[in-house]
Amino acid sequence: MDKKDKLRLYHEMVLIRRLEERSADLYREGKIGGFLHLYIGQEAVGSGVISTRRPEDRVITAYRDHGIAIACGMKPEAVMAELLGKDTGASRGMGGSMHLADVDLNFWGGYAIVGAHLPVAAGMAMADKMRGSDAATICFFGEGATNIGYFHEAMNLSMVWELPVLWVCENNKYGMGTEVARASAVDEIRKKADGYGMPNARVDGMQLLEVRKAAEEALAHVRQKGPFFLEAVTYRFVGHSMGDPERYRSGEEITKWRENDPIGILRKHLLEIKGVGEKTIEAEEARAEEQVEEAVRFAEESPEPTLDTLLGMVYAGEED
Amino acid sequence: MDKKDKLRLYHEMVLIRRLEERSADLYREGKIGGFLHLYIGQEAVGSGVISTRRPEDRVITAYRDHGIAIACGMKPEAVMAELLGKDTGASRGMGGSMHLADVDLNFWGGYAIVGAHLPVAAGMAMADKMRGSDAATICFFGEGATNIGYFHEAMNLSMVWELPVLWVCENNKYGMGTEVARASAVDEIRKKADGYGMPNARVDGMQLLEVRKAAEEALAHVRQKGPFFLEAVTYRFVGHSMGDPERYRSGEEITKWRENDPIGILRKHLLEIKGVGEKTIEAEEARAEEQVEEAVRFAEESPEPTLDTLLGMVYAGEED
Amino acid sequence: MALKTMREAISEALWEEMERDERVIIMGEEVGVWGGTYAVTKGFHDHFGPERVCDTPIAEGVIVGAANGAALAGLRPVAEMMTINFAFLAMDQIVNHSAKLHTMFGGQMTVPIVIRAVGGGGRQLGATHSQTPDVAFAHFPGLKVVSPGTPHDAKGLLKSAIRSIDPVMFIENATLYQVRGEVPEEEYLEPIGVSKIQRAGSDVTLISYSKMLQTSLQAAESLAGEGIEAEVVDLRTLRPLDMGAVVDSFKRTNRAVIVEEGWRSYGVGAEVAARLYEEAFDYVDAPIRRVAQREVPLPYNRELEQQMLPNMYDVIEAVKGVL
Amino acid sequence: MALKTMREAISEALWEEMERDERVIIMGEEVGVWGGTYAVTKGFHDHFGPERVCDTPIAEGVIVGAANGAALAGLRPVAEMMTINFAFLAMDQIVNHSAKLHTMFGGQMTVPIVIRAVGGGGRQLGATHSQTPDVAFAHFPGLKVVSPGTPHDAKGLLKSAIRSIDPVMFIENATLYQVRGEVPEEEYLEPIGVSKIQRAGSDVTLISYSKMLQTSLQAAESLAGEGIEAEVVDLRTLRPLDMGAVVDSFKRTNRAVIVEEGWRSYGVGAEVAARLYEEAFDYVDAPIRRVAQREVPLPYNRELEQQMLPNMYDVIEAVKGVL
Ligand SMILES: Cc1ncc(C[n+]2csc(CCOP(=O)(O)OP(=O)(O)O)c2C)c(N)n1
Ligand SMILES: Cc1ncc(C[n+]2csc(CCOP(=O)(O)OP(=O)(O)O)c2C)c(N)n1
Ligand SMILES: [Mg+2]
Ligand SMILES: [Mg+2]
Repeated sequence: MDKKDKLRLYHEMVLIRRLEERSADLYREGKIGGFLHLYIGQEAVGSGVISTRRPEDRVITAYRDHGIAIACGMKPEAVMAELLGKDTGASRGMGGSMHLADVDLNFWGGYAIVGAHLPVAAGMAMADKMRGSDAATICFFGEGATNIGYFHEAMNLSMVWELPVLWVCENNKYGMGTEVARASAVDEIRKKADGYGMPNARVDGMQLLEVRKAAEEALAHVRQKGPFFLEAVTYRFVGHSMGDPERYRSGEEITKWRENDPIGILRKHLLEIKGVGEKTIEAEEARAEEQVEEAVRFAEESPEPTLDTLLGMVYAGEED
Repeated sequence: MDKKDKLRLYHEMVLIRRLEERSADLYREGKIGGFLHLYIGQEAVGSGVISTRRPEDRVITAYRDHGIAIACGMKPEAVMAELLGKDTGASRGMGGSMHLADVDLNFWGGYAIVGAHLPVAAGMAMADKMRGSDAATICFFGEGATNIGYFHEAMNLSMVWELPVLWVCENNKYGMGTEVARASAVDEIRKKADGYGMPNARVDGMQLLEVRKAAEEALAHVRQKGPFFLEAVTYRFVGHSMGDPERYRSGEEITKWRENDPIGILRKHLLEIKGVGEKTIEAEEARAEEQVEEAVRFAEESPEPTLDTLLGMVYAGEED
Repeated sequence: MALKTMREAISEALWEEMERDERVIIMGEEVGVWGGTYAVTKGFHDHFGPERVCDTPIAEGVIVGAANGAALAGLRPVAEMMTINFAFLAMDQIVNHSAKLHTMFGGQMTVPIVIRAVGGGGRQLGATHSQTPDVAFAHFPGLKVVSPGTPHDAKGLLKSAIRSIDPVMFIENATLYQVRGEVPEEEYLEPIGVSKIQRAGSDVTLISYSKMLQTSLQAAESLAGEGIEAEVVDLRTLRPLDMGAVVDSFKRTNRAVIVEEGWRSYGVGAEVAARLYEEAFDYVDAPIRRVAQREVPLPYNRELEQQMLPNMYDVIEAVKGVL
Repeated sequence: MALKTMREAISEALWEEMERDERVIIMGEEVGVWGGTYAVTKGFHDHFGPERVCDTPIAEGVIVGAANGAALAGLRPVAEMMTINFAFLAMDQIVNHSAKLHTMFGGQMTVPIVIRAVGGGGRQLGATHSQTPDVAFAHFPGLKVVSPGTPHDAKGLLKSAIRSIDPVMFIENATLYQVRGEVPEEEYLEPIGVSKIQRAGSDVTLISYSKMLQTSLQAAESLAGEGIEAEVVDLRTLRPLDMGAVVDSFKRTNRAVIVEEGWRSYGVGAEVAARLYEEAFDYVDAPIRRVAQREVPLPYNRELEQQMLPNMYDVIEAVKGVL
């Protein structure tokens, strides 16, 4: 990857971070409702993996979807407008934070039922395979989702049918307040893939460049042979969603992980590159901040969806 | 195991075989309705495993439950009466072939929804563990059931909570008409247990003595440490249920497996024991046949359950 | 017109749509090599191949889930639940996903899936395998729920369901597969969401669907022998429910009996009755009656099971009660 | 009597029953260390220990399934579905197992389980997290379905549910947790399957339950200001449905409005209306009306979501329509 690409990804991660910090404020102000799950701390996983995809590769994830959306190319305006429930939002104000999607970007959404999108991912991959396309489907999910039946059924089916899916488990150690060992028979989630004879790897999810490398190799396998399981070890620096009392983990633990900030790590790496200085980086950071402010302005000025829009959207139509 | 015990188990397997052959006749005569899934060919698995249990150990299985019921000590009368839908049947004519149970024998039934009894087994084991009892729960299921979400959720929970469950997978190669490799990512089902870090073993399910040995070791582990996964490789000599066209497998395959008849194998072994001759064995066989005839007579003469019995059985009562 | 069984009609609909549109695929347990547990897809596997007639593991969640995904990605999957009793294992995919994705993502994606599921009691299959829980699916907006009562409608409605870009749950009844009826040779479609008068009459309106349509038609024949002419209206679609023909008929007969195979409480009949009162209150000459299943988990015992299920005599008795 | 919130009332019921009977255990996601996502089981983990307050993996099927097994084996599990929307993932265990095992095995085993599930809309949680699909569970015989509308009833009914040897689905509403009401200091039980008049009145009968009971009571207060006295009947239990108080009241008022939070079609109101006509036909002075949720997957947008949900003004308007 050249300097330019690295800077682009740095900018992307900062944009995600700022966007989410801003949305947390808006949530506290009561402008955003429902649940708001932040990706803060995990940015390198989404940005790293998605930076290796081709446009025809599909992406799907769970409710913690802002970062994935941005990495897929969604405009901050569309994200912010959706958070504010506006008609200009990615899902026209119908979905909210947990249900961002943009079909044109091949980003198939944000799913709020834990594990439910894994079978959906398998089905999308099946369709691509049937068509003879060599597109892959990239499916993100938390380690907590690997204990539900859906995970098993989707993993098994993807192997039996040799479907082109890259399963990306974002192991951030907790599913809400439950530490991985209290909910999962194995700590190292990749071991679950062994039970299906599925090739797998584990990567430091805080290191964008390592994530990228692992994802590149994994996707090559997926296109040639079928499913691959990639576990990215990461951490969410903030609560599960807004208002999490966080009684289940210590401040020291959080501090320790924060020292491993994926943005900080990449920043340091960038500074070691010839021709990249504080200034270049700060310019990217400033640009991200402006974009977020612009997105908020856009969202606030956007119209609300109308009743007719909603009522006309319950069914798609009669026949085709 | 001494001679007497071996003869007892031989008798038990013959009894199961004859009972099922007779029930197939009654099905063709229209005296038995619904689905009828025969255990023919798999007897050594149920008899072998259950012969090692203590009375306080619970047993639970799927719809292919006649052999398991008999091995748990259910009287052929109660089985046959249930098949005929009579009030004297194990489940008072409410359950039929798929739903035999006798709580007093610690046999918790026959379950017709594939995989659904695995979580139930985990829960029973949890109750025993909480009480400080060292009873184990023995849960039988087909290899086809290992692809459903329930399997995964129950396996995982049993490890996380270290529940005293012996998981017994009867791998008879097919789930209805689907060969194991067309439905499961791994052929050797025991490998699935590795994904949970669960100790496991694979045994020839046609050899009663080997099944017994494996089950004894497995149960010892279960009582001391928690779940164990035992795969018994077996085969059903007849269709999935009555009326199976059996287009999915060849006559040669069936013939080959029939040469491995678990009853024939044990018979041969018995004849090698000093003091056991054809006569002793034939006496056991004749006794089994008589018991079956007696059971049929009993069932046919038994009364039907009444409407009031049924209506009084929808709820158990108000409070306790 | 040729007389065909319901099984043949459904099979033909699937076959024709697969020939017509290569995006149509079938997924389910034993749909391929076995030819369908009810022999509905016999011959499909050989003709269309395993890529389009996909035998799946026993895992209802991923059957509907993957079909949802395939539908999002542009295929037209027909996902089969071997019986509707197993559809509870896919309930989340059906009601939280098939039914909601279109609205929830602001209309940008469609889920053109058909979920075929066969239900019904009366075959001594015990409590978990004999249900007619159609209403539990019909309650959810976003889903369309169709349940035909004749071979003619089964074929025309299934073809419409497959072409529909909305998710459709298509509910069959196992004891209807042998029923024969006229099925046109030429291609035709029946519209989803339109109820239909299946027998004309002026004394009372019998409202039913699926198997109970046949039972109602038999009851009507028998009543005709006594000089009572029942009009029989077939709902055909449970969601969206079309009260058109029902209300029309009722305004002429002023008396109605609603017949369904499922349990009475919170059943289909409750909604139809409530709507009839709402939409034709001034035409009610006698309390509307409901005929339905007795509220028990169905027993294995043949005689008792039959007693729990609604039959022609129950319908006749109810009709006499409203006259 | 002390004023307590619904949350406190439910929490107290659980606490008291756990103190009273060591067979009572709680299983579910985040019920332990976290203290319950709605803080209902706060403090339980420390007091009763992780053996009796069991944090589970995210796996609703095995939560209810294992609770079923534990119940068969003699415990009194209270299985918590973090929200009722996730109960669809346990639908098979609930309707095919909790509800049926007792009958299916000829009465030899009982399943004394309580499944607590919280539902309701209005919090901008989007289509999959805002449902009130109570009727989809109430349809199944073998299950008891309870859904209280006041702190008093919540406590008394939950205690009865825990002591019941039959399976009980106990449905709460998230926006009710802060509602306050009188709760006696001394121990008491409320009977399952008995509806109750929560406000006396003679002009019209308002029939509802859970959150809509509160909405109905507010509407009744407002109507009283206009001289209209509404009697408010609380169903409290959906299965078995007790029409006693409903019919009594209706025979006095001759006019009724049924109010529910869930979708209208195939909803609770349909059954109550159908039964009222069946049981009190001669007392009907005006068509019975239903107030319910508009039939859409609920949107995230605050304003639109509110428009889809039934509110006090809808109730008032419906009442005026039947007078
Ligand atoms: C089926 C289901 N059960 C429970 C929930 C509630 N819930 C939402 S997120 C969550 C934790 C998921 O943890 P994990 O998969 O590790 O993802 P993370 O939040 O850590 O990104 C839970 C229990 C849900 N949304 N769906
Ligand atoms: C959830 C569910 N799906 C489908 C079925 C229909 N069905 C009954 S038995 C069976 C095959 C099960 O195979 P396996 O677990 O290998 O057991 P075996 O019959 O070989 O003993 C199927 C698909 C069912 N009963 N339950
Ligand atoms: Mg996590
Ligand atoms: Mg098998």
